[in-house]
Amino acid sequence: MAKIFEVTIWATGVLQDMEGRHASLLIANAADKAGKFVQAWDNYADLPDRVNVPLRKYARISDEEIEMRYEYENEHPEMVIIMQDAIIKGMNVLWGMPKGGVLVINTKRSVDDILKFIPNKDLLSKIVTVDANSIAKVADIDFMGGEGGVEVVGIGAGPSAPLVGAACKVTDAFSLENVVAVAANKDGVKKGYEQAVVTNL
Amino acid sequence: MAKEYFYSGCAAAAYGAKAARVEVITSYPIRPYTGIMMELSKLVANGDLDAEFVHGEGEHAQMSVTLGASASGARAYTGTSGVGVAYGMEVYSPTAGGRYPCQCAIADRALDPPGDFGSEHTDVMSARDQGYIMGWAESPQEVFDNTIMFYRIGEDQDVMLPQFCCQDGYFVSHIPGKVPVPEQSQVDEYLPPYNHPHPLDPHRPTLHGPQIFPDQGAAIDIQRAGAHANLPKVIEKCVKEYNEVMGRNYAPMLDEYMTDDAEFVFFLQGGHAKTARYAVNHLRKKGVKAGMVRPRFTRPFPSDEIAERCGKFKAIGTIETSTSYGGAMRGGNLIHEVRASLYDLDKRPAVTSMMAGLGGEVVTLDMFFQYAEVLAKAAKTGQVDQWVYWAGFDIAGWEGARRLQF
Amino acid sequence: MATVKTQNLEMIKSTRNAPKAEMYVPGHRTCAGCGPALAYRLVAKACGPNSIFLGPTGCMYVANTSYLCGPWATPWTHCQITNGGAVASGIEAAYQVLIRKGKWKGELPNIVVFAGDGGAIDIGLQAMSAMMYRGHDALFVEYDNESYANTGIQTSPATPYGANTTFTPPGKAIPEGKVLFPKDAPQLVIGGHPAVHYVATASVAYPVDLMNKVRKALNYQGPTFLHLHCPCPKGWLFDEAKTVEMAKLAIQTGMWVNYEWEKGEYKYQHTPKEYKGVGEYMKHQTRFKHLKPEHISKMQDFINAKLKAPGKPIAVPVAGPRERA
Amino acid sequence: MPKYTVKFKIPKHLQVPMGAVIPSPKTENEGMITGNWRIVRPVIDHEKCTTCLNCYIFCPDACWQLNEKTEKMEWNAKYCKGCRICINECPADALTAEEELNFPDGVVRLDVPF
Repeated sequence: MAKIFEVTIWATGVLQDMEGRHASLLIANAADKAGKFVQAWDNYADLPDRVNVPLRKYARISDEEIEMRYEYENEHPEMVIIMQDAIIKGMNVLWGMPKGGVLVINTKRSVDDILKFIPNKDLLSKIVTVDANSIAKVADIDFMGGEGGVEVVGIGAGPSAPLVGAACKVTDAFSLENVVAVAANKDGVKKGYEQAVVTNL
Repeated sequence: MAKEYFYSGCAAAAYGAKAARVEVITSYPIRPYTGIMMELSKLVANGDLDAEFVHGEGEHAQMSVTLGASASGARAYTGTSGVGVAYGMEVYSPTAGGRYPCQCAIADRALDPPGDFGSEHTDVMSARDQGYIMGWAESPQEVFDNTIMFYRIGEDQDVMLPQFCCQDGYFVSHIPGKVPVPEQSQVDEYLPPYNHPHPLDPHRPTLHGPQIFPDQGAAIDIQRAGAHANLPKVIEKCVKEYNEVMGRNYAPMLDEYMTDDAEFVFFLQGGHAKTARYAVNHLRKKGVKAGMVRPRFTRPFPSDEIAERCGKFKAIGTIETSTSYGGAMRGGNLIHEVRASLYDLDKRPAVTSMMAGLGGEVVTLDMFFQYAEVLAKAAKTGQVDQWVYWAGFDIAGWEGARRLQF
Repeated sequence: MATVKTQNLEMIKSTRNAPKAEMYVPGHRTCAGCGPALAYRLVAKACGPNSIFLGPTGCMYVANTSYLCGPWATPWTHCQITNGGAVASGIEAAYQVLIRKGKWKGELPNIVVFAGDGGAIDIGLQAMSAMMYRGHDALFVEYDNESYANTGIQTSPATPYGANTTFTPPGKAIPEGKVLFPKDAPQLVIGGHPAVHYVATASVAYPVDLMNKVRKALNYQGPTFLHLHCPCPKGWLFDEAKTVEMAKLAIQTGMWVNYEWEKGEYKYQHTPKEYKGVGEYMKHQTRFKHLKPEHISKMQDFINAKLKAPGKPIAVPVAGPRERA
Repeated sequence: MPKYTVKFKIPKHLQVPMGAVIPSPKTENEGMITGNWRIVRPVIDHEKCTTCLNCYIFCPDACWQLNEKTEKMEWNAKYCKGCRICINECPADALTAEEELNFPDGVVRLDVPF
């Protein structure tokens, strides 16, 4: 079976449900533009989401047809994206990650500050920090991005844009220009890419 | 010693429930099962039975009340018919999956449209796959005996499943028959008090039915499947003991009549088996080697016994008292499972679906004779011309096979 | 001959002498700042250990038991969203006979259905009403978060006029979102159930009052009904820190009135000297953000009419067939 | 002739008790530890605290309890979801919100959010 590049996104319940979903959709749509086989979905058991509960959203990219489509989780994410930094303290966000993975995190804190809370950081080859919230504000939370809904307002208007932009710096699974092409907040994607701080571990 | 009474199927069920010392009863009126609850309400009113009688606001509520009572450690009893069975549908799986061994008496009835109060098995056959134990009685006596036997089987710790104790509406439920009623002491000896291992009890608190992960779904389904896998053993034991204690002689699974040298058999459940027996007698007089096989249980379905004992026949006609629109063979429900049970045999009988007794129509001796012709031919040629026959409708020259009642 | 409760749970004077023991313990997947969870905790506190809780499907089932565990120190059972009242009837009937036969020793347990607005006055109405009619000794609590919240916030008969839900989104054709005015839950019970002698409304903003109403209800023999106002940060779209604040505002604006109905007598609690405008309440909640001034004043008229005689039925404007959402 | 499965082997992590019936918890439900949800945590200033018990009575998760010996409020870091109701309802301004990541510990780390 073809190699699958798995991305797991961690977001905060209700407050970031839509943004988290958009992050996975941005990645999938961008890779799709490059002709890859893709998949993007919410963790089913994490929904219905509750205020503050940690949520998982998933994306998959492959050069060949993805044969295992109907699964619940990404078992081996090579890239993990954190929408809200406090999650790294409470959750083993690198769960299932093979050695040499990448962590992209939305934070205004320093890399060392973040790494303090990741006991299994030896799995990581790179960590990317970016203060996405200061680049793109979260719009009023409403019901637009409801479970299984159509993203009528377009994807990637909020912090998901700069965050995925930052991720482009450390992977070739999806490219900056394609993310820009599919995101609502194109400027935000670029800013995220520019302001991202990459640290090799 | 056992006294003999002349009971309708409804009365037999009510007195069976009394003998089983049911503790919570819940009712809602719908013909033809209503008589069961009318009898029980009298027994409760007169203080002959110490039970709570809850007037449900519908079948959905009846099933819910029995679930709650059973979960709290009381032996619970209810019943219904026809569209009522359909209305209670939501609660069947929670009751069976929660492993609450309450009993629901069924006097079956055709589903609408249009309004029809006649007997037909389709109502509860539509609920057959929820995990309930389920079987039809042939006579008021068997209704009485099954009521007690089903509780014993369902409450067995290896089973813990609810039961549909079924009888044909009107035919069995309303036409009285002899019922030898055993001494209460005999019943008490056979049926110990109901004991739930972990009831809703503030002294030893438990949580019933929390959410599970989708991944755990199969594991919990396996429990229900496992309980059904245990059933044949338990049924064998419980029926045997019942026969000993009450001096009856029920076959555990398959009730056979004149099958030793039979070339073909009628395969049917419920009251029409009576008529089938007489039909077989007449056919035998004419030298036709006919027989009759009646499953005492529809769930668990006696597939083992069928494979074991029905392979020897040349042809089997499943007398369908239920419909399965668009189903395999386009007939009733029985043929699916009978054919499937026989599939692994090297030599398989010809099997065909024979519609009869739909909407409460009378299943006449004549109909059995007509079907016998088809089966005799099939027995000779080894094959059937049609998957399904509607006696009197799809073959010419069968006047009188189906007569209008009024 | 029915077994009856002999208990007389004493009234709670202040927060300080509320029972220490938590019957609804920490460890549940409800939202941070969940109003219904707060209500559940207070109700369970007031009930004490000799209680059996029933959880019709809804947030207080799903969020509390995800997965294969739950936060009740007492017995609890799930029931369908349709049949809380019926399963409670079965449990009560069982205890009647078990106690009578000496198979269970002790005081008749407090049997408490904790149903959402859907499980109480929408799909669960039939079972609830029948339990009330038959006079089972059980308490039916409607925790009202004004929507089907567990499935992602859909309109229910308790959803206020003008609310945005995922089934009543505001749009060009239907600018208000929800155009219908809600059912009056306590009236449904008071109006037609002779066996019921005590019905009360309470709010998480006044916990001692809430707990005492629970105990009063439990001390009554026969069925009783509590209608609890439980702000829902996820469904009403406000900052989860403001759950209690929202509940208070509801009372100050007349959007919610705390009262008791005891054998035909109404008693009111926490009535403000002067009511604030409903806008004061609605402006904090994004579910009302789309409303225009004329909608707010329509809501104000409705509230003004209600406040003339709180707890009594009033006529509401009927929506045209096209706009019934 | 095929036979029915009668015995099943169910892996430990998938085992569910009969009818999915489990014992009730006593003082806390460890199946759902929610302290790891927090973005901010309430920090108490015991000087300012008047033990009015608002935090105790208004907490949906029963995470504030009064220690009767010390007459001080005690906070339950294991389950507090950080909803900030207590902070909002504190009449004495004795409670403030501080970012969870300013503290090295106080959270049970989980593999799955359950």
